[in-house]
Amino acid sequence: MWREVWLICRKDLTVERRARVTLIQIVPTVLLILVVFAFAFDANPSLLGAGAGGLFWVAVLFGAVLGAKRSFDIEAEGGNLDALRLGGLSPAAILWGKAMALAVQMAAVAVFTAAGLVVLFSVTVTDWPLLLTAAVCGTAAFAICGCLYGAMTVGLRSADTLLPLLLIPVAAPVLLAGTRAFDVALGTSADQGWSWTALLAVVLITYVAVGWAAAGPLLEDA
Amino acid sequence: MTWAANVFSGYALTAAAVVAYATWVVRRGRVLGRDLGIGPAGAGTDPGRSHPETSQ
Amino acid sequence: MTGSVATRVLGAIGLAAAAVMAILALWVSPADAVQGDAVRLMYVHVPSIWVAYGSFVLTAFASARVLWRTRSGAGGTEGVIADRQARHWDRVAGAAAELGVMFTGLTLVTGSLWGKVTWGTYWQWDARLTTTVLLFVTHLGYLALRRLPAESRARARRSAVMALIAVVNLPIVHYSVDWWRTLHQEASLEIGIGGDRNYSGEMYWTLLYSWATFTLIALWIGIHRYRVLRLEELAEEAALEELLSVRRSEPSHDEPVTER
Amino acid sequence: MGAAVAFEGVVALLDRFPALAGVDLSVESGEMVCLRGPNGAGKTTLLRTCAGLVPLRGARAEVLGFDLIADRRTVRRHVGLLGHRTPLYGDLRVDDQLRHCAALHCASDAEASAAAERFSLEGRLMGVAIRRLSEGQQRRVALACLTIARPQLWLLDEPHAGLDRTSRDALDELLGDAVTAGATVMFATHETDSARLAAARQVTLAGGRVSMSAPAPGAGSSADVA
Repeated sequence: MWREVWLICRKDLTVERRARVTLIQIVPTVLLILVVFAFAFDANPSLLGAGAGGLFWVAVLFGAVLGAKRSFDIEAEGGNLDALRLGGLSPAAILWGKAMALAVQMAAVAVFTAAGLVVLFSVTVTDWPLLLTAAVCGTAAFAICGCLYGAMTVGLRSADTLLPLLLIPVAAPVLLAGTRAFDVALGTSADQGWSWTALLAVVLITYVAVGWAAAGPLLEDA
Repeated sequence: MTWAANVFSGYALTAAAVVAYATWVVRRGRVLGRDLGIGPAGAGTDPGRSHPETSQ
Repeated sequence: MTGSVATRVLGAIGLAAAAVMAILALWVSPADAVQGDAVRLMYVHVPSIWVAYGSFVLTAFASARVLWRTRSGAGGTEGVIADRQARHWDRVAGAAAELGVMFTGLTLVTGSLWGKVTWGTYWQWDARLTTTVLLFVTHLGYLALRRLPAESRARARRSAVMALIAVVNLPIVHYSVDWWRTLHQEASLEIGIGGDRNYSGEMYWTLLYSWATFTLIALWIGIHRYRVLRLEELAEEAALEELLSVRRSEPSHDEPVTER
Repeated sequence: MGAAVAFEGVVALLDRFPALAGVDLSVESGEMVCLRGPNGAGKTTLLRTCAGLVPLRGARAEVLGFDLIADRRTVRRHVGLLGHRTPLYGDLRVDDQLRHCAALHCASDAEASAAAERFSLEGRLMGVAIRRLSEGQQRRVALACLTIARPQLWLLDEPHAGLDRTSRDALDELLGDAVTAGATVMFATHETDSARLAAARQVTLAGGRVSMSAPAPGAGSSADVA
């Protein structure tokens, strides 16, 4: 099982290493979102500083939508998913392998987004452990969720337009809890940051459980 | 006066939506039933099968 | 035709109940001490969401049954029975989800109208409202997923997973928004059945009666919708027979095969 | 030897279209079968159905002894399929792709390089991204991947299309070796001149059914169901 997960994950990461779609397309798009928000808020420094936590998660969420789409596009191309099925891989292995690879790529997106916030919006971090824990939990949750819905829509004709509609509502709790936790970590509010991070962890665990249960029905033959 | 407008539009909207949806469902059933030849008695077909779910 | 004696009776009762409900709700029941006549919107708003919740619970239950039946689906007669039951529950899920989406939409609209009168604003970022809007959007996505052409068993399984994810997600959304608002805003505006305001007995009974009426009407539409879905499947089967015979009579005017 | 494929009245739907409209076919293990028929006759779908990738119904559908009506999954790892689309990751380099295939099918590095050699993929080509290869070269990579998989049933859709002379010969030799080793081969083609065709049993499809099944030359015992 773990051999199969690693196989898929390594393959996806190799694809990314060769094509660099996340690095040269998704990351710039996400940074662009930050800039566009600055326009929308009239480059008001206090407003941007207060909203930085939320902006981070909105930007990463859109990155995750693109990343999930890309992750399953490469499988739909040329019938690669069939080739994986013919290799006798278990559906769960395919799902978790792809989720792991997507999580790694989303982590890169998150790092660049955070750097963008620091440079563009001049935020300062007051609580590093909180920030990192929340970022890891939230990013992983996005990755799993993205893969679940990517698997659900893979090969469908209107997958491109359907994926955001399905994915964004489900990501709402991550967006909310992540934003609160980041507000505390960035010192813009005095909330119970660790409780929000705990909520993120609960969401992550829930998605993991759903993924275990849903992988079979989703990827068995679809 | 504003409450009256809101209350009545609330009721009217609800009624309109329910009626429109119900009409669509019934009409669609009628069209499908006619195409399949399972119509009401008198349509010259098989009245005994007018309830598709009973033939399941 | 999707009518039967039972549904005709049900429909007639539903219609009569709706007429009586309009009288009860608009004339007989008293105006609220605080809200005045605006409270009358409660009799459509609250039953709508109750019916919607019921529909979504049914969707989730039916979806779980779909997955359960397809999982244990084996070959032979047992497989045929499992497949038939999965199809049955898939139709239940589809019909209930459509009703749920319609009533959730109505809840949102009537709720904003009510809110405009009582709170002076169409919208509040309250846990209940936010959850409802996400419920609406998620199930719209569910219906969009169902509409995509696919092999029926694969589609049933896929949409069942989606419905269950939506259900798992809902309590999380609700509690996180609840938490979010209570920490960042003074106690949210609780107007409605959950509040501590005391409604008079007549209002209480009118509300219950409206709920019963809505349930009857929803049941009536739902049964018809289920039958329409069944008819659609029958039409597909009938079309298949025809397609098969057309397909079989296709000519084989390729190069002649050399007999060796 | 048992039957590699035993189909009776198999119907396969693609988006409600009956691509297979009642196929009766039986293929013995170690046989080589050539599928013929006009475009849209159902050749591709028949190959995909044999690989357990298409939902089907019918009286009997067994491939390599696995009942496809009850379970389409188990058979897959014993089957190799090359469709008209080439199942490769365009962004990977040839060596990445071969390494992935080897890992997927638990093959050793030696087997992978032997397969690459068979389709002359050594040297400069190994470091090129698959997207940059010509179509024929991509087919060669896909065939190498198939070789790595060592299937018991080879399902090939127009395998010779786009290949140069050398690669065609390599493919014919590969299929010959596979049959000698006891594997079964089914391929669809429109060509008439390949040397390998002469040895194959011809099955003609039309309108989603088997319309004609000629016995293989020299194989008197082949069971024909038409």
